[in-house]
Amino acid sequence: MCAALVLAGCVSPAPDEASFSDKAAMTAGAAASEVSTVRLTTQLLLADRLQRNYGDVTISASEDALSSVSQTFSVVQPPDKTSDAVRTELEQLLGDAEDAVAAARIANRRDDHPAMRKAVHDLGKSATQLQAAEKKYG
Amino acid sequence: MKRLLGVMLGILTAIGGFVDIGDLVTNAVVGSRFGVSLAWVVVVGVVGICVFAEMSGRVAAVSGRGTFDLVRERLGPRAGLLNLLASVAVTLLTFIAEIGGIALALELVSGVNYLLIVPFAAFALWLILWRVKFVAMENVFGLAGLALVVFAVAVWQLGPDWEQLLHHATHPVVPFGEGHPTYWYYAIALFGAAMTPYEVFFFSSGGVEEKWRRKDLIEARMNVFLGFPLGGTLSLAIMTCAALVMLPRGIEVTTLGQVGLPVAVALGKIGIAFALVGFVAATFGAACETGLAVGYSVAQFYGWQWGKYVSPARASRFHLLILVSTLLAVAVLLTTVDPIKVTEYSVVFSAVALPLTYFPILVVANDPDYMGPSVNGRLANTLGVVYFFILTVAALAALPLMLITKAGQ
Amino acid sequence: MTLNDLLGCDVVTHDGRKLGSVIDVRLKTAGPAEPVQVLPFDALLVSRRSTGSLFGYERRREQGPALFAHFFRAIHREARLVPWSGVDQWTPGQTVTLKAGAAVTPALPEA
Amino acid sequence: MSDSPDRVPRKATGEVSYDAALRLLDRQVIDSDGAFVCNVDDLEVDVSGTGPPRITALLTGPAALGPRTGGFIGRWMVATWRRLAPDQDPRPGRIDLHLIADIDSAIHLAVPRRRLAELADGDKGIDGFEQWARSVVIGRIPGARHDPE
Repeated sequence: MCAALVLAGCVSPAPDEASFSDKAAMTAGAAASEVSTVRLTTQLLLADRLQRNYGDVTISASEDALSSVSQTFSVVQPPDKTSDAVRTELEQLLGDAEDAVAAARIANRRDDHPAMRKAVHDLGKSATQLQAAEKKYG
Repeated sequence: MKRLLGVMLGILTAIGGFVDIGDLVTNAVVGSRFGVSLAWVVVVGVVGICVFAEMSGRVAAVSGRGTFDLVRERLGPRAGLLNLLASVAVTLLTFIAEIGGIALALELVSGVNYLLIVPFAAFALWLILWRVKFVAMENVFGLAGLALVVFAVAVWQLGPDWEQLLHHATHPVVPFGEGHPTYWYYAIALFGAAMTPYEVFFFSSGGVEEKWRRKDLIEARMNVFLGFPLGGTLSLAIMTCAALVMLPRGIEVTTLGQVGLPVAVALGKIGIAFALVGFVAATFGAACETGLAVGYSVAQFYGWQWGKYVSPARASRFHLLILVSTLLAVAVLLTTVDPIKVTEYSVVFSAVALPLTYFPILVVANDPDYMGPSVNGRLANTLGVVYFFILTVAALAALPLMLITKAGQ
Repeated sequence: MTLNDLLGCDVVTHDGRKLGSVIDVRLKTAGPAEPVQVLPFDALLVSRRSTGSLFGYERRREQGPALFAHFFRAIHREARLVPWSGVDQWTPGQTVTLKAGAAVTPALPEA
Repeated sequence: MSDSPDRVPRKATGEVSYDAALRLLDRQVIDSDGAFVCNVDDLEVDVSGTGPPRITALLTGPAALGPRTGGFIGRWMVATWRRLAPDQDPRPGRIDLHLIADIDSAIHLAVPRRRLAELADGDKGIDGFEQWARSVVIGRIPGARHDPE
């Protein structure tokens, strides 16, 4: 059982270009999922359809998950030049996503409606880009 | 009249008690990734748990013996011990997941980090297992667990295209972007979530504690045949909610908070309030059941006094087991292991461990020495053998699929 | 001496042929309504394998499901019943040697 | 529980023989108050006298179960128990067959469990761990002697 847990938790270094872009696609998909969660939660909070604590906990969890996804990707070794381009592009998108999520968290904690509306917009844009990246690399 | 009320109460608690952290998480994860294309597994799982629970309930009522009494009598001390170790390990894993689930649910209520809640939740749980009577415990958590009906209301409120939904459920295809191994891995996880072994240890040991007789069998069967399928409907509602709200947005469920979000979309704050009550009740109830199931299994294997109908001092070893398991669960959770991950592993390992207890029960249910005239009939045996093969295939496929898919990534 | 010293012992005929090992011991009671005082050995159940012998399929006809019954009876198709009167010598934990002409019958009663 | 009409008691089935491993070994032993006492971990065989060997007592405890479990775990079980037992040369718990009232899916004794220690010669094996768990841990927690509410 322990062996299975360890195996499942491992992220092996990508040995070739195909496997690197697979990892990139998976990372983009996972990041898009977290960004969309924060966006949905912010929308619900704006519409007063969700308890504040609940929203707060959900957003924090997504923020943590996003930063762990992004960190895991940043340590994967890109095998060649093509991969370098993919890496640069995705790192950029992940950075934008993390900024948008942080902005949403701050706006939500302050109950700052205009900032929350802006966050919903930014998060939407970030999610769309990440999803497009997932399709492109996958 | 009083009897009818008793039957009603039994069915209601069976519905509310059906869903636990494994069902909550697995159904929402699957709904968010595979839509309703795995709904059929819930149906197969619910029929399976009905077959298994009816059989072990009947064995408990007629022979007065709990599951692990029989496991040892039929497998002998050596194979029986291996079986016990495997089953208890899986039940402990589930127990840890349930306590983690309580803490996560209370985190959503209070905003306090779940790690701070774990010790208090575990203490409250232990106190209940120490002092509260079996029936009271079952009724309170079972009824409060009915709050999860809010997921069914949410599905209705979301107003899906029912015809299309039914079509997707009855003509399952693996969605774009997911591989076949992952599909089957989650099929097994869903099956394990519906048929967790502790449910049967708990159900049959409860029957022995409450001194069921043949005449009580009708009531027990009603609980099983009405309560479990209706409880399974709640599982399907959770899955459908995720399929309707999360899947189109590209959200893969990985936290308990995400499980409840579709309810907020459909019903707002009041809906979430119900969902939270349901989360806490379902996980608390299941934590009680799994904690007791650990004690039941070991005590029955060694012939120790067990049960909640005597004072703790008269079942000291049984209560010592519960105490030690609770402390162990707290220790594991405080390593900051993700309770949702623990849950995902627990349901898959449940599927692996199921045949170990299913097979001896199926044999004993046919043994006239134990059962007299109440041995399995033709239907029970046909279904019993069919499920024996399904369980075996699922158990054998589970670990290879876990390795191939890296646990469903 | 305990029962464990007998279960699993090799069972050998007087001319050294191995019949299998002891999977169970049939005990005699004084009668259905009599209190249990002592339980003398009546017969040995002997089989070449021990797998699944605690399910009882190899010695009872009426028990289902049919599929399991067939399977376990195939495993134990050479299961035999030997009356204790046919036992010559028992070395605890090792072997049971039978007398010449011990009445060895199939463990499964005739249908 | 021994008066339950639902069980299949020996007296009713008219059985005249038992298969020891199938019907007696590993069964639950229940006392005259309905409390669970132990499991049948082995059976005592008396080979003295003429006539066939006879089962004379139920044996229980790690010293009886260990050899049946076998292997490393079985040896470890017996060794641990020897170390923890208060006696110099501890023997397995022994319950004479005379004390059995009836046999159905369990073995029902004619006496309450507290009398077992007096009746069985030198027995400490039946209740040792239970007494330890009660005196060291469970009995010290408030409410241990209350029935559940």
